[in-house]
Amino acid sequence: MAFFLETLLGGLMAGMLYSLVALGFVLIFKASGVFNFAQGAMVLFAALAMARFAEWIPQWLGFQSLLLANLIAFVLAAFVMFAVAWLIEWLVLRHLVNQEGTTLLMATLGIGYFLDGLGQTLFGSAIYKIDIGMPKEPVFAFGSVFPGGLLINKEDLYAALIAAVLVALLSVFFQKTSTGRALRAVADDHQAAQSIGIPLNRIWVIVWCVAGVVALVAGMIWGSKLGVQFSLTTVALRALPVVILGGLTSVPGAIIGGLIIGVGEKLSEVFLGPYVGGGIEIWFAYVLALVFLMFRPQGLFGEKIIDRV
Amino acid sequence: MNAPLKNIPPMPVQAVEPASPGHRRAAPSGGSELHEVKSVGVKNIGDVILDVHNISLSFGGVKALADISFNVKEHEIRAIIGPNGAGKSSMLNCINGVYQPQQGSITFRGQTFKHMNSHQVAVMGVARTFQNLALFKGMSVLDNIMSGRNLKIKSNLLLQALRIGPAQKEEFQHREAVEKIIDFLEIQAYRKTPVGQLPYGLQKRVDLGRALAMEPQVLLLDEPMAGMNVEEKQDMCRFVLDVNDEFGTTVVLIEHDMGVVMDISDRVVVLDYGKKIGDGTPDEVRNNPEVIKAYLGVEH
Amino acid sequence: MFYRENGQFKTSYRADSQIFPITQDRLGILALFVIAVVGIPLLADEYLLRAIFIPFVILSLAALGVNILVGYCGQISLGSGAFMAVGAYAAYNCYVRIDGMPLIAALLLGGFFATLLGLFFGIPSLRVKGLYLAVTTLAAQFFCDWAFLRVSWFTNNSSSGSVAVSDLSLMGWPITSPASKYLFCLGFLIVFGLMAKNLVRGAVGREWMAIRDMDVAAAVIGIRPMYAKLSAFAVSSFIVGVAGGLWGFVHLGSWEPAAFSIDRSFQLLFMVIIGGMGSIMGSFFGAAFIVILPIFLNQFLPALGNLVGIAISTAAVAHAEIMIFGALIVWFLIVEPHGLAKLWSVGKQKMRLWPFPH
Amino acid sequence: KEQFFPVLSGRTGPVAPNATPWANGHNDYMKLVNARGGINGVKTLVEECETAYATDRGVECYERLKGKHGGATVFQPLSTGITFALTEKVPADKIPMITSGYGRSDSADGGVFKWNFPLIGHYWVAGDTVLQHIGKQAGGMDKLKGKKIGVGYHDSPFGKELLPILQERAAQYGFTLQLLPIAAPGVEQKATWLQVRRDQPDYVILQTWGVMTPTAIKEAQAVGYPREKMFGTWWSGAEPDLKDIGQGAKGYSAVMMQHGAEPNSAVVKDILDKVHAKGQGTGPKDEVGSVLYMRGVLGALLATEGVRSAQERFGKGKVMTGEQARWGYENLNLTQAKLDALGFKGVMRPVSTNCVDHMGSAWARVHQWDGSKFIWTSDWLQADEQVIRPLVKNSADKYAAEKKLTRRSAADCQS
Amino acid sequence: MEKPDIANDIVLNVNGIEVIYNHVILVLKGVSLQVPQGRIVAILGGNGAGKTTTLRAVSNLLQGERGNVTKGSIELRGERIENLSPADLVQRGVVQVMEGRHCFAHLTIEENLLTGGYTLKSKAEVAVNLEKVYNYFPRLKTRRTSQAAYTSGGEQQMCAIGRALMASPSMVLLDEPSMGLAPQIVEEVFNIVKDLNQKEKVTFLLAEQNTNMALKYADYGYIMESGRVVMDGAARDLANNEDVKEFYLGVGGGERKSFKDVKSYKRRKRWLA
Ligand SMILES: Nc1ncnc2c1ncn2[C@@H]1O[C@H](COP(=O)(O)OP(=O)(O)OP(=O)(O)O)[C@@H](O)[C@H]1O
Ligand SMILES: Nc1ncnc2c1ncn2[C@@H]1O[C@H](COP(=O)(O)OP(=O)(O)OP(=O)(O)O)[C@@H](O)[C@H]1O
Ligand SMILES: CC(C)C[C@H](N)C(=O)O
Ligand SMILES: [Mg+2]
Ligand SMILES: [Mg+2]
Repeated sequence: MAFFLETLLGGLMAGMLYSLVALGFVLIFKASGVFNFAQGAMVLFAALAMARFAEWIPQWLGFQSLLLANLIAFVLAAFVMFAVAWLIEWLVLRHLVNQEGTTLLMATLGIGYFLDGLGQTLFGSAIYKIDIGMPKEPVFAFGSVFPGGLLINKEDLYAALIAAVLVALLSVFFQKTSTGRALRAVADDHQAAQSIGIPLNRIWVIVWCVAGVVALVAGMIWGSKLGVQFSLTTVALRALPVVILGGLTSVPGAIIGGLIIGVGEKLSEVFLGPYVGGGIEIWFAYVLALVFLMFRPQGLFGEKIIDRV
Repeated sequence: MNAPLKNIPPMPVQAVEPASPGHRRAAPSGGSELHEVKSVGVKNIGDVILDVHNISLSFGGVKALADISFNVKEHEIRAIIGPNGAGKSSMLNCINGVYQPQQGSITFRGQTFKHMNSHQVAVMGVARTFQNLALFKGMSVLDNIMSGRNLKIKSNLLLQALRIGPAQKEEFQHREAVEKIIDFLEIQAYRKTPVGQLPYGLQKRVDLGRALAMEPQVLLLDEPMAGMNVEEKQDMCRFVLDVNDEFGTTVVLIEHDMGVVMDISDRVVVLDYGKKIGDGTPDEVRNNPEVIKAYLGVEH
Repeated sequence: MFYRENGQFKTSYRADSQIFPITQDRLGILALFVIAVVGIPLLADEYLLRAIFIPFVILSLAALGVNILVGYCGQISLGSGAFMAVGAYAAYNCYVRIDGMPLIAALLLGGFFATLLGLFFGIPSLRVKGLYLAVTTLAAQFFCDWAFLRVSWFTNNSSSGSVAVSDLSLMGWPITSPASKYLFCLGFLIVFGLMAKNLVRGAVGREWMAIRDMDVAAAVIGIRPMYAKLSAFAVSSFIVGVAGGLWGFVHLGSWEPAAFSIDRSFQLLFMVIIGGMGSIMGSFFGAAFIVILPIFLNQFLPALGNLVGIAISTAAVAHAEIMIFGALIVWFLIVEPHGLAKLWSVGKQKMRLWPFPH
Repeated sequence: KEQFFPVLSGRTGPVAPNATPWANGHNDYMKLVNARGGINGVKTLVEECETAYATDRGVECYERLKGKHGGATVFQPLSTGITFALTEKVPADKIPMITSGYGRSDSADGGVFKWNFPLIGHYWVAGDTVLQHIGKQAGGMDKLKGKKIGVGYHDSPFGKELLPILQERAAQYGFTLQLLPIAAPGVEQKATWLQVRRDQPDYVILQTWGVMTPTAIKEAQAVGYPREKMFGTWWSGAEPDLKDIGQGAKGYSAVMMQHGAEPNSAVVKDILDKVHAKGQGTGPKDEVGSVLYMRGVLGALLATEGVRSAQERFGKGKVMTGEQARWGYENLNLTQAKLDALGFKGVMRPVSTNCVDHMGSAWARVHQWDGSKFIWTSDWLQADEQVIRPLVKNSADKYAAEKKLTRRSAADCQS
Repeated sequence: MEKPDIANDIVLNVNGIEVIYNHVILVLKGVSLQVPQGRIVAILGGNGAGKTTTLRAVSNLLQGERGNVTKGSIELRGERIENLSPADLVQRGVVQVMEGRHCFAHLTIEENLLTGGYTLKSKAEVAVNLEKVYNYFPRLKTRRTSQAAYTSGGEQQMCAIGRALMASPSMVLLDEPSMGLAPQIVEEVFNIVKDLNQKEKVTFLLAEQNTNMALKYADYGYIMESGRVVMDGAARDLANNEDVKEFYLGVGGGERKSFKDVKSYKRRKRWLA
């Protein structure tokens, strides 16, 4: 029983971490109808920037405080991400107004490659660490109820909390502001949005900036867990079923999807895996998403796919 | 592909004998020297080919169609008019099997259906154009129209891949038929242009061409003349009338241009927010006070 | 001035529906054909054949298959790698388990099994669309990755999970030299290329494209979405499966599941999009772009570095390579969002007008 | 007159942190050889090609480099996957391949694998020695009976290559194995470690590479699995894997292919003097002497010494062809004296190969992370010939049967 | 209305523009037109004449179609605007109603309209405008909570027009506003145009196929034919022109011909080449 709960908890927290990455996808999709394949690269890029700045800044300025270094590094990295967002809009997106989804998708892919290369050129390709003081050792709670206690990973818990806060903020942003509505309009029809005076360029910069910050937070947390290295980009693939399950356009969907996928894959791996040789969690996540899609082709909270003549 | 319903008697498309005298109309006066009018004389309206019975359709709270019944007779031009949002397009969608009405039935050539299945409807010889252009954007004009003939293609995948013998012959036969339609619609110059690049009016024409390529017995047209000027509307009317005359195709026409409707249709149904408020000859409808109130406004 | 169809009138539909209706194009293609079949095997050295032409030919074939599904039928697939894998492993099992199995038969059987898998994973496409469908195909991808790693029967119980074939021959003619391997693959490419072209310009192709562009309208003119989609999945996965077999048998010789990983799927999708969705020619352009460009950059950048007197480390080259690669993708998309094939045809159109600007 | 040593490097991608020091060490030693006057006067030449640890790119690199600069002397693919692919290709091209510490274990059988040289160790050696070490911890191999050992492995030919020896030993000593495959690149291992937490295996062996290793240790930490009970094989226990975890990895051990981090060895001093001091170092200075760097150095040592031994037969001071170099690798005889002279005193043990034995030495040692650096925690361990040899032979025979090869004749051994 | 002669009376001055799509398809071959302040100017012409392209050139929506203005100039109140973004133009009060509706499919009708007021600073103004639009098109009010994709063609058209009016524009480019609308709504739309024009001095440039209506309400008209302006003049004059009557109004020879009686031989009149 205790173990089942542990697995469940582990799944929930892993799910929250996926949500954090999934959120980046959702944001950009919502705002421009583009599936952003560069999300993984952005996470890596942001994390690299943060890790290296945190390492360099004390050297440049000659102080010791870890907190201060992290803070400055975070802010600097955020500015770097803003610059990236601005450049992407300026060099790429504005030239691709009104193009089909696949074209834009491919463009984000090109951007992804570019960022992968640039990030590693600027910041190096070894493993770097982000030390934001996350506790690494587990705690064992409810020792009185379960023999040996219930293992809770504090680091994951904090990460999950951060993810939850971020999602709540973004949900409000989308639901309550007129910019949120404008974003949805842009996603539906670039040209029509332009024709009524929505400044596509500005909107895109804003969204990519927000996505950049989300990537930074995701990168920071994942980086603190895993170390910052090229493989960080692959978390994007783990987040994909989450996005799809939750619905490409739904911020809360990213969370719910994350929880379902996280729990589903951990439970399957732990309880089913041993019978079939293990290593099933990846495809299980995708199959799980697929099963949901068969019932709701637009994901749990996605906007209905419009099909009308 | 060729699975027509067995119990439907094959209908010769051309020579339709007047089963009931129906009402007769004078043919266009004075055929010109350049255009041969084939069916000079009397237009023969046949039996009921399509009977829509007590159809109701609603979306959530919106009642798009409430208990609508009307029929279409063979060889006639049947117009459906009504204000915006009256449910005209929805009616066609029901006939086409795109929407499934919650109530009622549709009888087509003696067969009654609770709801239709798009593929079956097509097999039975009903073609359709769309109000919001539903062309295949990435394909050329030629391919769009050719796709209308796909139902008639018999050769299997492998034969098509090898493009030998019958497959090739078939392809060329259909191409010939399609070229006739292209000539007929006067879009020769655009044969290989992707339809997405055509101006709106021509796209409407291609849409018609695709429907014609099916050699339908019933042609459903949803605002075929929207976005055209008078001259182009005249052309379009000519196409519709020619099809109707030459091939005996039954036409169901939705149109907001009263001039067109009154001039070329045989009978008119009027819908108003899901309800039928009028049905009859153009003259009857035109003078129906309810119709005037709901739709026509001032006398046209 | 020279590239004009002026004066070339088509008097029959047969003539008009040739693949290359313009004489200059036909001559060009003929020349290309001669170069590909005679010139390259004679002139190219071993490296070019093994590292560039053979992969190029095989991946073109795979991209062709993917293009049928993605470009023509509009069903986004990120699982092409899985279909290649099934093709390769099925062919392998047929080849090693059945004595005297001819090479071509084994490869085609590989394609056949890929088709079965394709049909199976195509079923969700009847309900799930667009990017959501991509997830279905990813499920296929990860499942196959896992299955070929974990089910040792597929790898003939090889302990490492890596399998190998060697001493290929076609009716007694050994396929071991790079040139013969190249020609063998080229043969497949030409045959399947022509067949695919015939399909896409025929009735089935129109069905696929109709479903892609507007499925409701397609249904109304009598096209059955199920038949169209599944046939696209079938044809596509067959071709991709055969390409997978060739990749394993001819190009790699020995392989592990990682040879057909998600990266391969992405690579194939990029080829299709960069080359041009819905264009047979585009598959070739795309494959060329994706196969050759990185290798070219990889060799060219250090040379460039030498020229200006800086030694560039391989890491820097690798990073510069992906940066340039990414930038080029974006650049091409900006110049022509519909891919290299479209760029090519716009170029031709310009040439037709030349020397007048419009 | 230059002897060309191609380098398949992995300076990008998921394994970059680990593969980079290897290449740096390799290249630095090659420079040192040149600084010392070359191989009997023949200078070495290296050219790198980036594989990013991807098999197809590795194959492309092989094709690209094999004919360059007068022909490649020997390939070191630095990836088991690439090794498998190249094993099919090298016989035709007549280029030997050194897979020191990885690759196919059965290729130690020179009778079947004429061109493969898993010098000084393959994974079965690693597996056997790590078990011996665990046995010692348990107080004797017989104490392993009834115990459960988890194996976290890279889900690829590389990872699986370790399993046969463990299975063999498990049958012999009566312990059970819990297989824990980890999909590359291995950044998501939560479920794996939850399983470990539930089943609490007595020991866990890691056969991981790149970021997979630190992730495994961090996840172990997160579920509170004692690092003292975790043992890596030799690609899973180097500084880049552990330095960021620091104290969290304290107690983790890894079996080393003879050497460990050797900052004090003579050869390292020599490299610092003759290469780095001249500003010709390939990588950063502080990495010189680290574990993976040293493995690169060893790779280069073996590659050059094979050529030297070939020159004994085919002519001193001449550039050797691949085929000639192969003879050199097959008749390697690096005695302790020779090693000491080259500066490898204390770093490695003598190696001698012959026609049937392409490995030449099967020794290993275990080091443990103390929170900031490695310390030796075992004596020299030798893999058990009695177990390994039949395994190798069976597997090689099976390969030969599949490929319809015949074993090399005695005459062939002379050529 | 006479041809305007006072330069600063002219809001929009299109001067000899050429437009090329995709770098190869030359569509506009030197189009010039002027729109005076507070007037309604109509562009007439057959399918493919280039009306939509002209409007897109003005509102700068060409980029998304991969089109380019390669020659000539476009001035708004004396300021060159070829390089402004569409959003800048909306800021300057120029809003286009696009051909083919282009409602935001996933947004409800009301959200569509509200988005139309994106550029407005004051919430109150948005509310006022929304009320105004609902007054103009009561049908929209009843469908306000439907997603735009699920409304009828005509409803979408109303939505598109209403959305443009939400921005309190000073100049509206209308591309086929009457398309797909029921006759009395067409009348209604033109009345709205007239109304806004007279009461709020909004300038209109409209491309319309419904020549009859267009000339009835417009002050001035341009007739386009394959990328060129072939005739222009005061609306009244155009309406009385024999050619226009025959080819655009269908009343050649004095009286209206039944659509049924028109023969289909090539009657098309071409002014130029
Ligand atoms: N995006 C595009 N790419 C290429 N050609 C185009 C594009 N849009 C329009 N064209 C071409 O430009 C010409 C003029 O088109 P335009 O849409 O401006 O005509 P229009 O006068 O508005 O016609 P309609 O009354 O049918 O709407 C047509 O020949 C059309 O084929
Ligand atoms: N799929 C749907 N979901 C929800 N409501 C719908 C749907 N289809 C149609 N409606 C509603 O049903 C009503 C009838 O629509 P329909 O398209 O049939 O009108 P119409 O008579 O064709 O109008 P128009 O002349 O404007 O084209 C409209 O109010 C429309 O909003
Ligand atoms: C350095 C590498 C040779 C180790 C790697 N994990 C492999 O065996 O494939
Ligand atoms: Mg309608
Ligand atoms: Mg237009």
